[in-house]
Amino acid sequence: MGAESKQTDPPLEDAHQVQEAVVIRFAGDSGDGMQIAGAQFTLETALLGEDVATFPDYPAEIRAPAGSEFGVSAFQLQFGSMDISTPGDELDVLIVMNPAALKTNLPDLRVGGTVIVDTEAFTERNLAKAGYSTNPLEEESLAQHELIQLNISHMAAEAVAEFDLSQKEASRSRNMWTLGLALWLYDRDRRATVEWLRQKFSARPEIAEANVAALNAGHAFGETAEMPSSAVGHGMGRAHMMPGEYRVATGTHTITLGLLAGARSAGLEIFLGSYPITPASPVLHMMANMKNQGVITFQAEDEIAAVCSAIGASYAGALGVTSSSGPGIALKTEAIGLAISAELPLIIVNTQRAGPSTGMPTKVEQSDLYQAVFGRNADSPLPVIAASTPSDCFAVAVEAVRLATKYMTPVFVLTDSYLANAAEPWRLPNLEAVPDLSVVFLSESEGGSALQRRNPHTLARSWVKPGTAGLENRTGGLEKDVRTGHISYDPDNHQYMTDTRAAKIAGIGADIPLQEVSVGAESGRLALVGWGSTFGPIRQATKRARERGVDVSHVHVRYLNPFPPNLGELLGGYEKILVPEMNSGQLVTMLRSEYLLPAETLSKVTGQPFKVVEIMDAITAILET
Amino acid sequence: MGAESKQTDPPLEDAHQVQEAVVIRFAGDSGDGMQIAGAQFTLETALLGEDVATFPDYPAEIRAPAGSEFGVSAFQLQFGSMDISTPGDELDVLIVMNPAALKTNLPDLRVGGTVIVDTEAFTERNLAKAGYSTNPLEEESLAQHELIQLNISHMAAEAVAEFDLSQKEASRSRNMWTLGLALWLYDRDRRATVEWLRQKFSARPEIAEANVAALNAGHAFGETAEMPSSAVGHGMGRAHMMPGEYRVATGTHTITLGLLAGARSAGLEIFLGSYPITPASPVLHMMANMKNQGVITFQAEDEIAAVCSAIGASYAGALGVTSSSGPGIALKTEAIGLAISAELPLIIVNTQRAGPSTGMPTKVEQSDLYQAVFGRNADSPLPVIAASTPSDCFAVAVEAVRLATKYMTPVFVLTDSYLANAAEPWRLPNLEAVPDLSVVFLSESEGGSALQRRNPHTLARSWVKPGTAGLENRTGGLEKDVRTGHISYDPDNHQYMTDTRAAKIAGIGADIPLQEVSVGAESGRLALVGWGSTFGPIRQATKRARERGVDVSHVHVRYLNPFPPNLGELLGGYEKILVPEMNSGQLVTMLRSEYLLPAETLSKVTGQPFKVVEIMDAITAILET
Amino acid sequence: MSGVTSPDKLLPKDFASDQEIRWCPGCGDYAIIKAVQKALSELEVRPENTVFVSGIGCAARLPYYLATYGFHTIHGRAPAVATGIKLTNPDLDVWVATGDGDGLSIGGNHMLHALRRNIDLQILLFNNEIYGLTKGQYSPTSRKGTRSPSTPLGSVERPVTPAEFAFGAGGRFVARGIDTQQNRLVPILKRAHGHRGASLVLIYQNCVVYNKGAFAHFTDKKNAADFQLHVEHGQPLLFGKNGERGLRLKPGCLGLEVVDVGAGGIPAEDVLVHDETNRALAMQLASIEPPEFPIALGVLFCDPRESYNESVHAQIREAQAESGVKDLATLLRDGQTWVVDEED
Amino acid sequence: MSGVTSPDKLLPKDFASDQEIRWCPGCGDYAIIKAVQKALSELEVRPENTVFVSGIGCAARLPYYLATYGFHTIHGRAPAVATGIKLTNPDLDVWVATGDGDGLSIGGNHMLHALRRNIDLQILLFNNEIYGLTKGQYSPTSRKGTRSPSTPLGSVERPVTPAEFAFGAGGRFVARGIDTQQNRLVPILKRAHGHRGASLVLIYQNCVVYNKGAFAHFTDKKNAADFQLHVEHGQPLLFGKNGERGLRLKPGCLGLEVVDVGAGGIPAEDVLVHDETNRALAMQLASIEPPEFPIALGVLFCDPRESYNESVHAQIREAQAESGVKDLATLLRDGQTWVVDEED
Ligand SMILES: Cc1ncc(C[n+]2csc(CCOP(=O)(O)OP(=O)(O)O)c2C)c(N)n1
Ligand SMILES: Cc1ncc(C[n+]2csc(CCOP(=O)(O)OP(=O)(O)O)c2C)c(N)n1
Ligand code: SF4
Ligand code: SF4
Ligand SMILES: [Mg+2]
Ligand SMILES: [Mg+2]
Repeated sequence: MGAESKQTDPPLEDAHQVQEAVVIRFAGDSGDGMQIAGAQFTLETALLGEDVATFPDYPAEIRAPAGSEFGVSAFQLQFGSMDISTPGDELDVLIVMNPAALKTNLPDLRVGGTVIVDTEAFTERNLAKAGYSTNPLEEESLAQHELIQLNISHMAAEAVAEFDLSQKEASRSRNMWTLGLALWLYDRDRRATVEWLRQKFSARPEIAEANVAALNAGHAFGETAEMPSSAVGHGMGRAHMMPGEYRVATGTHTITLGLLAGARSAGLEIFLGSYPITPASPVLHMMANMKNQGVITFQAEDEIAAVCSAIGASYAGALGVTSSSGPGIALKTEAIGLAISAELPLIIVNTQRAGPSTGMPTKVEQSDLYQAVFGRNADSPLPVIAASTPSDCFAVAVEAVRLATKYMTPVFVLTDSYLANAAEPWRLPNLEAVPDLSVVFLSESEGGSALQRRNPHTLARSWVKPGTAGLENRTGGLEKDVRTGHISYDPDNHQYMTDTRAAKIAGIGADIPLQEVSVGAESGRLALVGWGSTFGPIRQATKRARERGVDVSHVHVRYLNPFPPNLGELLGGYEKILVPEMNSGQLVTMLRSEYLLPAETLSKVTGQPFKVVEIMDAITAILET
Repeated sequence: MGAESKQTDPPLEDAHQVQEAVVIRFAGDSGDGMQIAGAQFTLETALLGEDVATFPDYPAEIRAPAGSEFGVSAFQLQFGSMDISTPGDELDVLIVMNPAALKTNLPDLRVGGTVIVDTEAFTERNLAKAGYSTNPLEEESLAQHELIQLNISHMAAEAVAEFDLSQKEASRSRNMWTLGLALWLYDRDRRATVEWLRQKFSARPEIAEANVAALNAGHAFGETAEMPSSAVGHGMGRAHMMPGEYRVATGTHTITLGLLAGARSAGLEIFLGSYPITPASPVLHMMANMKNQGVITFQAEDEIAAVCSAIGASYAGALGVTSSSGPGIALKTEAIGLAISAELPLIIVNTQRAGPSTGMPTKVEQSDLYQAVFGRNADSPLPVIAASTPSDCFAVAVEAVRLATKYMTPVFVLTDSYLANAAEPWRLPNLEAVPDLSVVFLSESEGGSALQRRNPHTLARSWVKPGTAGLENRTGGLEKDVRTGHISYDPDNHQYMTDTRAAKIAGIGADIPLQEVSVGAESGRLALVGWGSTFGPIRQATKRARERGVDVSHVHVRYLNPFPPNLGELLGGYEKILVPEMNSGQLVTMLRSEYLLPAETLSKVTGQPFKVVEIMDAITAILET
Repeated sequence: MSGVTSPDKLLPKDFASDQEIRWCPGCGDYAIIKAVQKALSELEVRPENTVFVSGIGCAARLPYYLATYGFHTIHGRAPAVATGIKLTNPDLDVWVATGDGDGLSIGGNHMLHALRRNIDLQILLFNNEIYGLTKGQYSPTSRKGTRSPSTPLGSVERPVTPAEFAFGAGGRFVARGIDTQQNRLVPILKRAHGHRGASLVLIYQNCVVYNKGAFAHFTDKKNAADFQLHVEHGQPLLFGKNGERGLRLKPGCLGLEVVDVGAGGIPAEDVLVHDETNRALAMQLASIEPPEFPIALGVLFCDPRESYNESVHAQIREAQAESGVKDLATLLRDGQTWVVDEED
Repeated sequence: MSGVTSPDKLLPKDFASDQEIRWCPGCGDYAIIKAVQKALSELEVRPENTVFVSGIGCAARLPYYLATYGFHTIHGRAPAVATGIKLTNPDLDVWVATGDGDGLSIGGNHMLHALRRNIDLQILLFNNEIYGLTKGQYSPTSRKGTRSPSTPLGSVERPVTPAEFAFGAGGRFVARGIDTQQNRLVPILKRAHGHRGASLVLIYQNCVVYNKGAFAHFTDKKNAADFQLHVEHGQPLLFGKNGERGLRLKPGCLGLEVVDVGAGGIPAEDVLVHDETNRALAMQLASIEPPEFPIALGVLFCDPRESYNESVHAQIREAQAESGVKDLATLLRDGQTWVVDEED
C-alpha cells in the first residue's frame, strides 16, 4: 500500500489546470524571519481551503553573518486548488530581502516570474557581501522577470514608528510587512496571523501590535499602490480535499502525535530516549513538550545511551522510542541488535539527512535505507517502514507501534529532513479508526520459561514486566535456549533461533496491507517505484505524464522490510521499473535482489528534493530507450 | 580470483584416496591442555610433510567448573597426504580426558572409530557432572566404536614422579602423555614438541623435563602395549604440496604479518587502534608483540576511540588499522563514514563471530557481510575483501594495504573465528612478489587545493601529511567543495562528490584480478559460490562430487565489493548457482541484485563450520530439483 | 525465584537462580554474590521488584545467578539501560553489576552521567584491575607496568582511581569494599540500597586467573590491620591491630597524615572523625593508598540530593496538575483547524 | 597558511585561514580565536607543525578558521583522533577544540581517558553551558532549571563541574579562563602548550544566542573584581578591587574560606599562597563558586608527569634496542619451518 493521499482525485476536466497553482518563495537573511512569513502564509492559505506544500530551506549556521550567501534562509510554498503534493519546481514569485537572497534564489525563478526586492538592503556593502560587483537591479540580468522594487524596510519602519521599539525590534517587522503584501497579492486573510502574533508576544503587547501594524501596512500598500497586474494573483478556490477536519502540520507534529496515539491505544507509557541532532531534534522537542501527557523524555549523554535507555524502558514495560539521524543511528546499531536478541519492542525514528559522515546536516537525503535494513552485525532482521508525506507520518507512527508491540521487535521508521520540516494541510485522523493495539503483559507463569513462550502465529515471545511475581527471569544478548531462555551455545538451537527470528519478521508480510498502485494502472509499460518523501514529485510527474497519455504508474512502498507479499507480482506486470531515490540506488538493490526484476535507478543526491520535471524527463528517457 | 590454494592438484590416480586422511580430536576440560596437545600434533604432522587442517573449539567461559559439559575444550585436526582443506566431518579417533568430553564429542565419532579414554577421570562425581547416570564405559552405547581404556592420569603421574612437582603440576602432564601416545599411533616425531617444551618452560626446567618424560612415556606405552591394530595408523606420506618453505600458522599470524608486509612495502608505519573482543583480540595481541618492529598498538577505551585513533594515525601519515568483531564493528560505523568522507586510508579487520548481539562469541559465523557492505549511514561505499583460508589471510592483508593507500579509502577485511584460530601449513610468501606499494605523500602545493587533487585514474585524492609546509588545510566530515576542499552545501557539488566517491570504489573493479574458478569448469550445471572460510568444505565437496561425475564447480569470491568485473558473466555460464554461507543468505542477496541471477542460498547458522557432506547433500538436492 | 508464594522473609539462598555458576574456581566473584544474596535477604526486598542490569564481562554475569529479574545487556551500557528501567518504573530496585573495563573503559561516559544525574541505582563495580572475560588484557585501573596480552612489555598508562572519578562526576554515595569481607560488604550494600540516588560501591575483586593477588598488599591477612582503614560515620579514623594509628589533618595544608595514637602518639580525641557528608574529607580518603597510607574502606561519602528519577516524575506530575492530561483529540487540534465539507 | 616561506615570526593574523567565520555576531568564540592566534604567534610555532582537531559543534568549527592543519572530525571523538595523530607523529603540536556537549556529553569518555593517559594534547573546552550548534538544548554543564527546547519546563539534572571532572580523571594540567579576557587567556594557552601531557583549558564562553550572559554573575564588569580570583603560582590568593579579600584554610577542616585582608581583616601574609602543584588545593579552587566564593581562574593545577606519547615511544625504542627491527623474512619464519621440494 502506498501512502494515503489526502486528496481525492480531481475531476478529469481539472486535471490539466496546472496553472491553478502558484509557487512563491520568501528569501532573506537567517535573521529576517522568512520561515515565519512562510509558515503564516501557509496557514492563511490552508485556512482558505486551498491545498499547499512547503519547503523550508535554511542554513546550517545558527546566525550566519548578515548578508552572506550561506546565511540565506528561504521558505518556498506551492498552493492552489489542485492536488498540491510538492513545493513546486520553479518559482512564480520570489521575494528577497537582500542581494545575497537574490543571488542564490534567482536561478529558480521562471522566465516571466515576479521578483519583489527590498531596495533598502541593496547597499554597496550588501552587494559586495553577495559577490555582486554591480547592482543587479540596474541590469539586464533581471530583464526576463517582472521586477518590483519596494523600499520595504523603510515602509515597515514607518508602519511601526508609533510603537516604542528599539531599532532592531522595528527592523524585525519587515517580514510581517512583506507577508501582508503577499497575502494581499493572493487575496488571503490576515486573521490567523494576527491571532498568532498576539499570542506569541502576549508578554510584550507592543511588539505584537507593531507587527500587526506592519502586516496591515503591507496589505494596505498592495491595495493602494499600483502593483503590476501580472504580479497580482487571486484566490484559487478550494482544492478538492477529502472531507474532514484539517490543520497545518509538519511531519514532526504528525509523527509525534502518531506515536502518542499508538501508545495510548496500546495502553503504554511512552519513553523517548534521544540525543539532539539536526534534523531529528524537533521530535525530541515536541515530545519534551508533552510532559503533561505523561511522556517521559530523556536527553541522554549520547545516542548509545539514548537507545539503551529506550531499551530499558521497553524492558520495564513502556514503549521505548529513540530518534536520531544517520550518524546518530550508526551509534545505535549495536544496541538495536540487543533489542533484536532480547526481543523487545523499540521504535527507532531516523530523520534522514545528507551524508556520508556529517555531510550536509540540514539537507535532505534518503540514503539510510541500507543502514536500516542491513546495518547491523550478524543476521538481525527487523521491520522497516517509511513515511511518504507529512500527513502520512501519523499512520506510519501508529503502524510502528503496532508492529513493535505485536512482534516484540525493534522497528525502523524512516522520515527525512523534508518531511520533518515541510508543512501541509493535515486531515486529522479519525481516532476511532486507530486500531486497538492493547498489549497484554504475561501475568502468570504457565510453566516453562516465561521468556520463551511464543505466540504460534506471530512467533513473538511474550512481554514480561519486571515487578511481576513468579516470572522473574534473566535475559540478554547471548543466544538463548529455545525452551528455557537460558544461555545456549548449542548448534541446533542457534540455527533454530536464527530461523525463528527471520521467520518472525518475514511473517509480518502477511500482516500488512497489499501493495496498491498510487497513480495509474496495475500493469503497463512503466512503474515508478518510490518510497519516503519522493512521494510528491513522483505522484505529480506520473499524473502529468499520464495526462499526456504516457503509460506510467506510481507505486509507493511504505513497507521496506518485509515487502508487501504482492509487490513482486505487481511489479512483474510492468515492462520497466524505474526507482527514483534521493540516494545512489538503495531500494532498487533490494527490489532487484528480491524479485530478480531489472529495476533501474533514478538517483538524485543534491540535498534537494526531486523536481517534478526531473522525473518527467526520466520517464521520457526510459521509455525512449 | 578465488583464494590461492596451497595444494597442487594431486595426480588423478590419487584423487579417490579419501582414506588417506585421518580425523582426530582431543577433548577434555578447559584446564586439560587439549589446545596445546592439538597444536603440537599439528606441528609434528606438518613437519612430516603431510597436509593438515585444524579446528580448535573452546568454551566461552574462562575456566568453567572442572568436569562440566560447557567447560569442554576440543581440538580437532585432519591430516593426510591428500589435499586437506577442512578439519574433517567425522572423527576417526576421539581422545577424551573425562566423561563430559565423551558425552559432548561422541556423536561426532564415526561408526567403527576409535575412542581412547582416561579411565581415572570416570569417577562417579565426574559422571554425574556430565549428566551420566551410569558409566558409559560399561555400556552398549560404545559398542559401535573401538573403545580403548587407559589410566592415563596414573601413567602420566608415574612418568613424572621423579620430578619435584606439585600434584597440580604433575597432573598437568597428562596432555603430554596423551600426545606422546597419539604421535606413536601415527608414527610422528616428538622433536619439535620437546624443543617447544624446553623453550616454553626455560625458566622452570624441571617442568619442561617432566613434560618431556610424560611425552616419552606415552610414546613408549604405544610401543610396548598391545594396542588394537585398528587403532594404529601410520604416516600417510607427504602431501602434494606446492614446493616452498612452510610453517604452521593460524589466520591471526598470517593477517598480522600480511599487514606488516603491506605497510613495509608501502613505506608506512603501522598504527593499530583496537579494543579487546573475542575472537578478534589475538590480532591485537600479536601486533602488540611487534613493538620491536616499530608497530604502535593502542588499546583504546572503546571501539569508537580505537577506530578514531586509527583515523588520526592515517591522517598523520601512518597506516591506520583497527580490528574487532561484529558488535565492536557496529560502534565503528559512524567513524568509518568520516574516513570515507575525508578520504583517508584505513583497514578494518572484522574477525566475525556468531550473533546477533553478543550471540555466541567463541563460535564461527560469517554474518557481517551486510554490515561491511551496507552498514553505514548515507551513500558510503568502500571495498570489502575476505580471506578464505588461514594462509590466504596474508595475501588479503597485503591487498587491503594496497587498496586503502592507492584509493585513499577504508577497506574492510573479513575473517572469522575459524580462520583466526585454525592452523595449517603455510607456504611462506615470496616477499619479492609482494607488490611495491610505495606511498608518495604530496610534498608541495601545485596550486589549487592540496586536499582535492585527484589522481584522474584512481580518483583518489592525494595524501597530505601534517608537518608539510605550504600544504596546511582543513578537512573533516562535512561535504567538501570539489575544487577547493572547503565546506560546501552546493547541490551540484554534493551530487558530483557522491558520484565521485561511488566511481572511485567502483573503479577498483578494474584493478583487481578476474574471478577464477577454484575447482571445476568455467560453465556447467552448477556453481557453488562461496566467500570466506567456507572455502575448505566447498572445495572438498566440489572435488568429491566431481569425482563422482557431478558437473559442479567452485567459485570463491575474495572481492565482495566491488565484485570482479567478469563475475556476472562467469556465473551466467552455469545453469544453477548455490551460495553456501554461514549466515542467512547475504552474499546471495548481493549477487542476485547485481546480476539478476537466480542464485539460491545454502545457509548454515549453527556456530560450526560446514561439513563437507552437508554441501554434497545440497549439491545432490539442487541438481535433483 | 519462580514459585515464591509466601511473603515470609527470603533467605540468601532464595536469591540464587537455578543457573550453574560459571566463574573460575576461586574467583572473588563467588564471595561477592554471596554478599549480594545476603544483603537482599536482610533488606527483605522482593525478587520480583528487583532488577539486576549488567554489561559484559565476568562481573556482568552476576544477574544470571540471582533469582531476581536480570538483564545482561551490552558492553559498558548497563547504566544507560538501567536509567531507562528506573525512569519507567521507579518502584523497582535497580542494581547495576559492572567491571572495571565495562564500567570505566567502554562505559565510562554512562557511569559519569549516571552519577552526575544522581539516578537511583545501586552500581556495583567489581574492580579486578583486568579484563577477565576477554582473557586478561590490562584495564583502565591496571597499574602502570601491567604485563598483559596487549601489553607484553608492560602497560604505560596511568590508571584511574575509580573513587576519585566518582567524585569528579559528582557522585553522592561512594563506598569501597573487599570481595571476601562479607561482614563488611553486606552492610555497605544495604547502605547503598538505602541511599536514594546513584550509589557507587567499588569492590576490590580478585581475578585469580589473570591478576591474582592484585590487592594482596592490603587484603592479605598480614597486611590487613596496617593497610585497611574501615571508616564509619562519627567514628575516629583509626587503624592498626589495636587501633594504634590514625589519620589527622596535616597542619597548614589540605592533606591528611598518619599518626600514632595513644601511648607515644597523639591523644585519641585528636584523631580525625569520619564525617561521611564531608566531601573534601571523602575525596582525600579516596586518594590515600599504601604504602604511605592505608586504603579507606566503607562508606566514604553519603550526602543525598534529590534523585533524578524523583525530579523527572515530580516535573511530570506538576505539568499534569497544571494542564491536565489532554485527550488525544484535543492534542491533535493544537493550533488552528478548519473543516472541509463533503462535496464542497 | 599556504605560501608561508620566510621563517620570520608569524603574526596572529598569519594564523587566520582564508575562510569566512560563520559564528553568530557577538559570539564569544570570536574572542577565543583571537587569543588562540595570538598565543600561536607568541609561541612562534609553525603552522605546518600545528594540528587543530575538533568534534562537532560551534566550538568545533575553530579549525576551519586557523591557517594550521585542521581536522573537523565527528561529535565527541576529537580526543581519540588526536591521540592517533600525536602517537603517530609526536613532533606535531596537537590541539583539540571542543564544547561542553562535544567534550563532556557524547565525548566524556574520551576526555576521561585522554586526561588519564596524559597524552600531550592541548584541549580547549569552550563551555557555554548549552548545545549551540543544534539550537540551544541544555548540556551536561547547564545549570538545573535551564529552559531549553528539550527541557521546556527546566532541566532537572545536576550539572558536572568540568574542572572537578578533570581532577577525577587524573588530569595533570587544569586551567580556566574567560573568552573575552585575551590578556589572561593568551598566557594560559601558552602554559598549556608548554605542559608536556594533557592540558585542559576550560573557557567560559558566551553563547549570545542560546545562553546569553550565562556567566554574567562573574564576568560582568561590576562583578569581576568580587567574583574573579586570578590565581598565580607563588602568589597569594587575593581578589576584590584592591585585593582586599583573600582565601585561607578554614581551620580544623579541609576547606577554604573567604577572609578580609589588611585593615580590619587578617594580615596579607596569612592568605593562602597558590601552589599549582598542590592537587588538593587545586581541587578546592576548582569547586568554589559564587556567591559564597569567587571563581578561580588561571592555571589551577600543573604538575607534569611523563606523557603517554613519550612512554609509548620510549617503550618502542627500548624494544627495538633490545631485539632490533627484524626484517620481514625473519619474522615470517618465527617458529619452525620446513621445506617442500620441487617434485618431491
Ligand atoms: C562492544 C564490545 N566490545 C568488546 C567486548 C569484549 N569484552 C567483553 S567483556 C570485556 C572486558 C571485561 O572487563 P571487565 O569489565 O573488567 O570485567 P571482568 O571480566 O574483569 O569482570 C570486553 C573487552 C564486547 N563484548 N562488546
Ligand atoms: C553523532 C552525532 N550526534 C549528534 C550530533 C549533533 N550535534 C552536533 S554539535 C552538538 C552539540 C554541540 O554542543 P557543544 O559541544 O556544547 O558545542 P557548541 O555548539 O555549544 O559550541 C550536537 C548534539 C552530531 N553531529 N553527531
Ligand atoms: S577470569 Fe578472573 S574475574 Fe573472570 S571468572 Fe575467572 S577469576 Fe573471575
Ligand atoms: S549558537 Fe551560540 S555558540 Fe554557536 S555561534 Fe551562535 S552564539 Fe556562538
Ligand atoms: Mg575487570
Ligand atoms: Mg556548548
